[in-house]
Amino acid sequence: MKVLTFGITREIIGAAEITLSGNSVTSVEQLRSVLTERYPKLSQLNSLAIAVNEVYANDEIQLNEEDVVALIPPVSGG
Amino acid sequence: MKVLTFGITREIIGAAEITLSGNSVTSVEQLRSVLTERYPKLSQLNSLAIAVNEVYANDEIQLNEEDVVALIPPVSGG
Amino acid sequence: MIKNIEISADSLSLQRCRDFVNSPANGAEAVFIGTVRNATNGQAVSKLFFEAYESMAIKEMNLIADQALHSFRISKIAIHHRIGELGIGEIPVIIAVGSAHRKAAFQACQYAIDTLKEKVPIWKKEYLTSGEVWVSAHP
Amino acid sequence: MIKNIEISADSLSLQRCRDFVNSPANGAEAVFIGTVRNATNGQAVSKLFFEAYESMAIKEMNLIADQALHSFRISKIAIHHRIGELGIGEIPVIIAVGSAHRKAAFQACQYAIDTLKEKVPIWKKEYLTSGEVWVSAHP
Repeated sequence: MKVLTFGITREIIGAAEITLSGNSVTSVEQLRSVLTERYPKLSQLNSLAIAVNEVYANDEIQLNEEDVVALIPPVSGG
Repeated sequence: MKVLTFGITREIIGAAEITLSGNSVTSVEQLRSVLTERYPKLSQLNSLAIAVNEVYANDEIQLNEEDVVALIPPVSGG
Repeated sequence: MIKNIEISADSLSLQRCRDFVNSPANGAEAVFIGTVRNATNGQAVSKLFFEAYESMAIKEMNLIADQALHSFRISKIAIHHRIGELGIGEIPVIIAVGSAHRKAAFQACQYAIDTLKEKVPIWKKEYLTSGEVWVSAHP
Repeated sequence: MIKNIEISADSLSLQRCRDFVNSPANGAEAVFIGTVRNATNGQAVSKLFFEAYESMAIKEMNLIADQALHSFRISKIAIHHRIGELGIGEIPVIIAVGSAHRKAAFQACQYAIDTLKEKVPIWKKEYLTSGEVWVSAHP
């Protein structure tokens, strides 16, 4: 699945987009642990929300190969 | 003393300005009773404030011949 | 100058009020714009007429601005009021406030319009289909 | 149309936001204008950079507008946000609300800016003398 990065998560991960296999990552919770293991600096953020197909998602949400996931570090618009 | 009228008080009194003798009217309270006796419709208003020299005045305020008094019916600006 | 008070027979300018309160130290500006509604209590309004005790109204508007600057953490305030005849959609009043933070800007702007409507010697006559009425004059 | 949502790389227009919410049935318009401050926590700011997850941000801004229209007695709302690089005094956000009465206009305007700052996926990088910082990212 496609994982989009924004703001500081793009700087931590070093890419605007990465691709993960839907076989190994089947829930938002699992995605979180895979990412924070691979990029430990993500766990230093004030918060890290996950959007699935442009909607904020709870950890229990299941993921499919075709989902577009986005990492949402603390927002600061306005 | 000069008494300015505004809004509905101008229509009730029929003049933008009247002159009262400072000898007969020495306080705001007295001014009120003289005016409401002469123009009974003033007592039908929601409220009638009195300004003396462009400042809202209590009934106890004393009046002098050279004061500029204004009748302030309910305001409705904005 | 941190306050800008005007009563005018000409159209009010939103941009001019906003530009007055703009400052590099501000992060927030709150603006209130009053407009002439086409109805009041279910009756159609065709136009309004505003009259002011101008010299005293300017003093009272200055008091409101001073009080707002004193009570809230704001840096600048503009209060402009129009007089004369206004058609539907025209603007009788604009209040603009500039501040470092938004909460103070909103609070000061609301305080200013609430107090203006309560204290400033300006009167509004409504032209209804049933006749002319000085607003709030009678119970 | 009762809501107008935009994300733009060009300068925002106060007049355009205000004109959108104007209506003959309104008596009140409340406007919030965010501006780039020259300092944050006592440190000088030279400029800001705003990045958005644009498609989702538009959805979230629409949600805010729908919620404001549902929760308060307002008739129209415009929410415009800018992205890209902004200098001191420039405008990242404008929210305008039109309503019959002023209280609802102020409430809806505050609700919209508060919720925007909490929910909409837009990020701000500050350029300080000490370096660049993504705002609120770290404790």
